[in-house]
Amino acid sequence: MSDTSTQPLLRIEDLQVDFATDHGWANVVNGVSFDVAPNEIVGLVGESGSGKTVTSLSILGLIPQPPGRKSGGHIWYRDKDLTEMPPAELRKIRGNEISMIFQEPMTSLNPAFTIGDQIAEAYRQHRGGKKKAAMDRAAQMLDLVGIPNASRRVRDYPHEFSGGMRQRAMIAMALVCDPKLLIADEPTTALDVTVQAQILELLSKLRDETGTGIIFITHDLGVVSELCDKVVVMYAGEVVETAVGRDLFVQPKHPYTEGLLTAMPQLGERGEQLASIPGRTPEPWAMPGGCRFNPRCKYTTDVCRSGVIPLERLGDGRASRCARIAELTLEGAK
Amino acid sequence: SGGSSSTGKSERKAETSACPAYEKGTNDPSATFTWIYSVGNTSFDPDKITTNNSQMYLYPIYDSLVHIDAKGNPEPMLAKKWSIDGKSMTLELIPNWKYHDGTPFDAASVKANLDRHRAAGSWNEQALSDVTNVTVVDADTVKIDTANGAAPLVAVLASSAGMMMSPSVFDDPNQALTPTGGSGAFTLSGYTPGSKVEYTAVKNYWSPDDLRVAKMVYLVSGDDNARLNSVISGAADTTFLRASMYDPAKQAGLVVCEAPSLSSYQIALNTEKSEFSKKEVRQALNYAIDRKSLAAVTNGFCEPGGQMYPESYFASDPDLTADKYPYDPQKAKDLLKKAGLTNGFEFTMEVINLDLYQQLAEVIQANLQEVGVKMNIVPVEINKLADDFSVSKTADAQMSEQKAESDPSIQIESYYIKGGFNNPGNWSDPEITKLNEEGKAGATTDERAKTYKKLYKAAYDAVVPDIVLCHLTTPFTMNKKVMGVEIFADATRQFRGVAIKK
Amino acid sequence: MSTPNSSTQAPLVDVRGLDVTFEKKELFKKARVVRAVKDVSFQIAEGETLGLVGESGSGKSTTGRAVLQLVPVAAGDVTVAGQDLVALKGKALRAARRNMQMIFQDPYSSLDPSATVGASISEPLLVHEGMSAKDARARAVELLELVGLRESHVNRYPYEFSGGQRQRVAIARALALNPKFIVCDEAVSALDVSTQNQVINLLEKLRTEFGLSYLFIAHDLAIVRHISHRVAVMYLGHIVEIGPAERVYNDPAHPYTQVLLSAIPDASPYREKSNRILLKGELPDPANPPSGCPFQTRCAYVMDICKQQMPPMTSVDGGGDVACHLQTTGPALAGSPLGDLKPTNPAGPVVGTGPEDIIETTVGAEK
Amino acid sequence: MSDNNEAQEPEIVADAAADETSADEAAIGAGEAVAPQSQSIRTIGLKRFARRFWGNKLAVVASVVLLLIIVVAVAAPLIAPYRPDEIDVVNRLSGPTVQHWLGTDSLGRDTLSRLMYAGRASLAAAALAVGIAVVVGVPLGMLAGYVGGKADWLLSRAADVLMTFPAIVLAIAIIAATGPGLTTAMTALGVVYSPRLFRIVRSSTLGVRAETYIEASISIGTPSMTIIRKRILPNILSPLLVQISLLLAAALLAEAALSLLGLGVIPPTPSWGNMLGRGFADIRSTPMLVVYPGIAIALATLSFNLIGDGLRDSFGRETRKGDK
Amino acid sequence: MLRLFGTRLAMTIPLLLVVSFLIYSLIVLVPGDPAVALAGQNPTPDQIEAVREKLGFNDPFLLQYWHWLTDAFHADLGKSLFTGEDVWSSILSRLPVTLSLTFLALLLAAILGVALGLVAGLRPGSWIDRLATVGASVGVALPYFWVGMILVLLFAINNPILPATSYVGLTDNPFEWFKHLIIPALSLAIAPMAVIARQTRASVATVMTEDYIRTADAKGLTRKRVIAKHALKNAAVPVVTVFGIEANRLIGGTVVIEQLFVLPGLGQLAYQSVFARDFPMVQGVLLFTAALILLINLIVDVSYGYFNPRIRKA
Ligand SMILES: Nc1ncnc2c1ncn2[C@@H]1O[C@H](COP(=O)(O)OP(=O)(O)OP(=O)(O)O)[C@@H](O)[C@H]1O
Ligand SMILES: Nc1ncnc2c1ncn2[C@@H]1O[C@H](COP(=O)(O)OP(=O)(O)OP(=O)(O)O)[C@@H](O)[C@H]1O
Ligand SMILES: [Mg+2]
Ligand SMILES: [Mg+2]
Ligand code: NI
Repeated sequence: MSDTSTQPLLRIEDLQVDFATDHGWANVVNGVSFDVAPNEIVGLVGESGSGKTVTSLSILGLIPQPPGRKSGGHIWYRDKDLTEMPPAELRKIRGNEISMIFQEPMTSLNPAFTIGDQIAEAYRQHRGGKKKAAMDRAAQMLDLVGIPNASRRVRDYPHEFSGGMRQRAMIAMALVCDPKLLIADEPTTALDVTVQAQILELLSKLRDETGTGIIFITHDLGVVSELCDKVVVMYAGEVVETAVGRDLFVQPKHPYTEGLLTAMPQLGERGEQLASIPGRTPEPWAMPGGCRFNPRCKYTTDVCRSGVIPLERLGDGRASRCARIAELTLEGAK
Repeated sequence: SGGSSSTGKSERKAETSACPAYEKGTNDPSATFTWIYSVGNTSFDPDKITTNNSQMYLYPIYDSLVHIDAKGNPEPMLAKKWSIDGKSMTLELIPNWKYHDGTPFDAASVKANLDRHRAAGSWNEQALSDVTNVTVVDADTVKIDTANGAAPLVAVLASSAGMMMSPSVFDDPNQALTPTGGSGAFTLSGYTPGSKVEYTAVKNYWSPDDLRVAKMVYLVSGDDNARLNSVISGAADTTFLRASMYDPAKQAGLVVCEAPSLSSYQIALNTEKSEFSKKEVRQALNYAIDRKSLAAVTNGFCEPGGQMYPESYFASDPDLTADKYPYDPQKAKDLLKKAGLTNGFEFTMEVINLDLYQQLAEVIQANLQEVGVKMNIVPVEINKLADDFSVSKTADAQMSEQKAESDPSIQIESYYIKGGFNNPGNWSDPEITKLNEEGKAGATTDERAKTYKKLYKAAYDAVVPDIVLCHLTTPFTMNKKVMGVEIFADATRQFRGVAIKK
Repeated sequence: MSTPNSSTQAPLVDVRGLDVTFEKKELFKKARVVRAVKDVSFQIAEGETLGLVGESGSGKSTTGRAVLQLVPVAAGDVTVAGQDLVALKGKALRAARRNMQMIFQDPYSSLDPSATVGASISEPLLVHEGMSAKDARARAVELLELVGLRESHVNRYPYEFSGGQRQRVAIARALALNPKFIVCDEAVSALDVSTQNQVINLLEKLRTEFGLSYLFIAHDLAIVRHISHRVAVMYLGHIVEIGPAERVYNDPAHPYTQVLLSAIPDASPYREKSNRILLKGELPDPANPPSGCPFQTRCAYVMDICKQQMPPMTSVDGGGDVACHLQTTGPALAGSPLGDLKPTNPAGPVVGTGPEDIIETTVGAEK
Repeated sequence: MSDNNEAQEPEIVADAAADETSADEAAIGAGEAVAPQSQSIRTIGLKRFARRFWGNKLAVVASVVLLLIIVVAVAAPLIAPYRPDEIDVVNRLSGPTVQHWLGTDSLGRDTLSRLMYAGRASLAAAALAVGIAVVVGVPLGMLAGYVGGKADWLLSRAADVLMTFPAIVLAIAIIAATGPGLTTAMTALGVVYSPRLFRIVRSSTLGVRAETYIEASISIGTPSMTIIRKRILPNILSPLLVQISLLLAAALLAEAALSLLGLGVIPPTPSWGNMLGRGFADIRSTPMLVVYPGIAIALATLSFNLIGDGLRDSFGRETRKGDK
Repeated sequence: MLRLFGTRLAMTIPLLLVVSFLIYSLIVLVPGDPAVALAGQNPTPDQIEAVREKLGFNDPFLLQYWHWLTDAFHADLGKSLFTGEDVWSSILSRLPVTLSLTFLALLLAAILGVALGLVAGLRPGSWIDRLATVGASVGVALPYFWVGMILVLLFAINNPILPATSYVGLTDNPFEWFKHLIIPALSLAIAPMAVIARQTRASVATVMTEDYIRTADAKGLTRKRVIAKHALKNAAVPVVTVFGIEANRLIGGTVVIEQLFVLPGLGQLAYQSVFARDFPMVQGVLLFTAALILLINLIVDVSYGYFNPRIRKA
């Protein structure tokens, strides 16, 4: 396992992001903090709309503005604050030292250019050199991510690739400049389990071989459990729990995490009642006071309904944003 | 420019003001004269043209046997003399002239031309239909025999029917676009159909006094504004004006001159249709129309009229002025009542789909409405107008501009005689029919004038199914260098003898 | 717990030798024929749920739609409640539709956005029962309550509902005519886990209450395991394995089933991590399928015969059938558990080193 | 399992209740009271539409302007100071005077009155043309889009052929064949525009046809005609209405162009187009005769366009992000 | 690309045939008889009949069409009934005028439209965007012929700095050519310019929110490169589509504009010959126009292949 005591590669500090909506400014990321060390895979989980993508986009300053805005916090890459960096400098880091893989493999590649061109482009942007050399590099990268016949397929257009191949091409593009940090936003959600397995394998091999730090975003706890060194659980724009290794699955420290874990269907018996968390994630412009999870939480008492509930450190790299965590014993995965 | 300048409007009267005359010795013989007109040519072969206007493009190339001057008087041309003897006419030709292709101009070639002109399918067939025989008397003399009288021939021979073309190119279809067998002062040196015709003067023209420029260019532009602009900007020397361009031309400091023409606006009625067979109805219409308003709409370029031609023309009755039909709605109503149409009636009039005609029609429509007659206006294009009124005979009435024919008899036959092209109702009056024959046989102009005076009186009495509204005057405009332009009463646009100041 | 009554009488749904082809015509080119479903046979008893799993593009949806005669059937027989559907046309077919309904994957596009949910639920009632609008509405309210929504929802438009609620509306519509058989095509795939569970629970409850049969199509194997009595695995238009859920999950007989199962990530901190088998390459082009066994190009145990002959369906110990040469002609392998086999494919899967090859690795184990 | 049923009920209700608030909020906007249950479906749908349309100020202003134009045109006989054909040749081509606020034309008719009356012909002409296009294009478009196959192929090719001519050229050719006049000119335009509507309807129908809810209706056994009427038509209505309003604008321009050439509305009936044509002849002396009708056309066209844009924006389907 | 061109061309030819039949029948079946006009001012029925016979109007309709079509293949579209001009050569002689006019107008529309749309689309919601959007709405609504009239009023009558009418050949005098065409071209260009600006704005604004733009940004490309390479090519398809539609409409507009500005172009020829019932001329011009528009459509279609590689295969 990676050594987390060294200086982190990336440190997110109290990140705040708002979006303009019909209902005014809505706070969609609220005080998110966590860090990523080299050679570490950090899993970022949560239901749809919990702010995972927005958090990850903030790192590279890719929040669409308007309607979004960063209203607070810092993102330290090594000793530089990415949020304060002039755009030109930030562009030198993007795709070079920090790169990103997006959720939708179908739409994240430009349909008008060949795969090779799009990979080579990133390489030439940061490393310069002849087009030919960059194309060779692109073919090499495609080969690395397991596309057969890579030197021929660099000339293909995205629509000539299947979903899994496109996602691999995206990975190739992200890796072409040997980044120090890779942000993978649900890279497998749209894919079949068999293809997902291939990609997970690829990422973990990559970490092992190059020591790249990875932020892996997903809503599938199974994937997190298999891949990640550290887990950050988000709910309604806030980090509600963090944990190292598989501790989270043995004993969650937040009712929301418990809800997620117990709701996972098991490969066991058929026909049992499946558990679920009632209700839905609140709309960002109508966040409940107190604990944001309180309307859906079965342990809610009055303490949960008002005031600010802090993310409390519990030792062992664990933290929880639950006012009653001291009194509760929560159920983990089966 | 303000809106007030043209509001002199109805006060303006048609007038005659001559264009600057040629001043001897002041011209530049190497100059180019440029004329700009509204429609283009249809052929350069006098027998193949399809519109009257096309003749304009032929005059520079082909000389005719007779020339009709601007006022309508015959003058010698390729025939230096002629005599009329009842039904035949003898012409004496000019000597020593050659067609442009070198073929000599002689009596044989004149006979060949006349025979070709009157052959079936020629544009001139109708005009020469009375001719029965052409004989070569000697090398310089030709005799023409007619069935009904040779008098009308004089004018006819001044039109395309009298134009002379080299017999050696008779069968060449290219003459339509590139004429080489002309007999006139110019040869064609450039042609862009629909937009530009270029003429170059011939060497040693037989009548050097009538040739004072080296080149002539005829431009074509259908837009009034455009033509005026061309003259203002110097792209052209001369153009004719429509009413609305008169003031702007004056304001631009151009020379403006004006002369009466033989053209008139008129409404032809199909007596088989609607209520037009009744004389009272026709009379009522004449009284119901306010001719002064119409004249005002034309800005004073159309003088109210009461007969086929203006009183100044030899074929007219000087007593029949527009005052014979004063604007009198009450009288019109009474006449309609007399015809048993107390509640009026309804008919449809086709008009040429040009703006001015429609405006006139609208005024007439308003006039007729006052006496209880409902007139519907259907604008159609000029070709269809003839088709509907004269051939398929579906139209009740039509309003158009009647342009002068070479001889009054042609127009009379068309409107007043049974079977006439513009008489779809086959209306007729025995007196008019008789006088028409008489007019065609008249030996001299004076003699004929008397006959026609009677004829038009008869036409007034019988109330012919052809309501003459007004007689047009033609204004021209030109820059100050142009000399010797004449405005031809018969609306042929001829520029014989035109000159440009040095 | 109620069990489906099987074997005693004729199955409710009987599909035999089903073939579906799609033809794509192009100018100046030979028409591209895609045999999306090939020689598929299965039966579903009254009250039984058959799970249908497989990779994207393997023909699951097409099978479901063909059973309901929503796509033209090229060959084969489909009998539902004793009625041969393939022979039916026009009005008779429309009448037969009351016995069978469908719930679709996308809860957003399966409801008419410009009609109220009440109108959507009433549609089958108006078409088949000839009910008056008022009665249909009353029945729609009953149905809404049955699926856990309320009367006040009846006049709302779909956009006013969450995904889970919409799926309930779709279920209410499917139930309107008291059908015997429902095809659920990825009915819960688009939902968050928690909502997905609620819908699954509802489907189970309705099945036991009304004795419904389901053809449950999904790619989430855990969910299929949870809801199905029997499971069929599709690959490239073929059913490669079918059998009781218990047996298929615990003791897969087809190498492909084995791959699928091994690929499921598991969050449980208590279970042993199984060896993950990675699949090589892509699903072959269905317009240009490989010869012999459809899985032959990616199979770890491929033999010569696999490249030539389509393996026949043979029955497996523990119930069900499988189409795999390993179970018949494989070198003394018939019947033995797949897990004990050593991969034989010398060309790729085992020996290869690049990630494009199948690598057998231990994933997620403690490092 | 039956034992668990009891436990399940409250859970579902809780879910539904939680949804209720947010659903209502999306429907009528935060701050507004929750709609009473008795409120009809239409009002909720219309309300959302109205709220969005109202928010589009340009479209609202355009609607008011258009309404004004229509009212003036309809009420012209009541409010116009003169009859449109009241000729007064003596006072022709006058500038603005106390009697004639906008002056007179070449026959001395009151320009203001004529502008008012002209609205009738121009608007009626546009409506007629688009009406014909709708009658021809919409059913055929739905048929082609829904049935597909040979019928679609044939109809689409026919549309291609018609689209090969610029609208005005084809209209001129048709008018040359049938003669000018409001009805023939607008029939010609209607024919020319029908392929445009056909295409939009066809492609919208194809889009809707591919939606799962159509397959759902088919799977229910709903007859095709019912599906077309009750499922397809309401769902293609928004692009259709948008297209119609844009087409009305185009028809208004085309009417003007044709009348300008003397092929449309026949004088003395005034239309903005033929007024423009007449005015151009007198542009040197009375330029305002060109200016007024042009402004009228531009204003009406602009209104139709802006309303079309407004409709497009307001019809857009309500989507709720982050709501899977 | 070549293959795509071939396929599309093959689809165009039958279309052109159908179009030719439509043109031929439309015009010949038109009531009204050119023979009447051709027979002279005051003709007899016999003369009219003779003209009819000579022109072959008495042949069976399909035979007439067949003769016309086969001749058309040899670039022989017949001769004008009235001027005797060869139809093909009149078309060719008038083509430069119409081409100059359309080309200049389209160029103006494309350059200004795209530039305006781009500026607006890159800053959605900004004041320049709102200005451009409102401007485009107004531009679309302005009747082009009216714009022409007003321009004439402003620049030819009130301040006579530009000629109001007529045409000067490009080769004769390029400066005069431009001076004579600028007003008509500008009148024709306003609406398409507005439409193109609107479309460009919309597609640029949409494309800029696409995932692949985010990808390009995430690669660290410069803003200029992201726009110039990734955004523009994708935004181009709908712009090219409206460009095609507008080109078609603009060619229609030339009929009115050429009439108004007295430009001796194809539009004027078409208009005049329609009303003269000069069948061969009308047929020739319509066929030529249809072919021209099909050609534009073809180019637009094929250019999709460049902008969107997906289509290349189809
Ligand atoms: N461009 C945007 N405009 C407005 N709101 C946005 C935008 N992008 C995201 N949001 C809002 O921000 C919140 C967080 O969204 P985000 O995409 O980060 O969620 P997520 O956790 O990535 O969800 P998913 O699992 O669906 O990807 C949501 O409420 C979403 O509606
Ligand atoms: N309407 C159609 N026309 C042409 N081909 C089709 C059509 N529908 C499906 N196919 C093809 O048939 C094959 C099977 O598709 P199908 O939708 O049944 O797969 P699936 O297993 O449901 O996949 P998914 O998990 O992605 O829903 C695919 O190759 C698909 O491309
Ligand atoms: Mg996300
Ligand atoms: Mg499917
Ligand atoms: Ni039970």
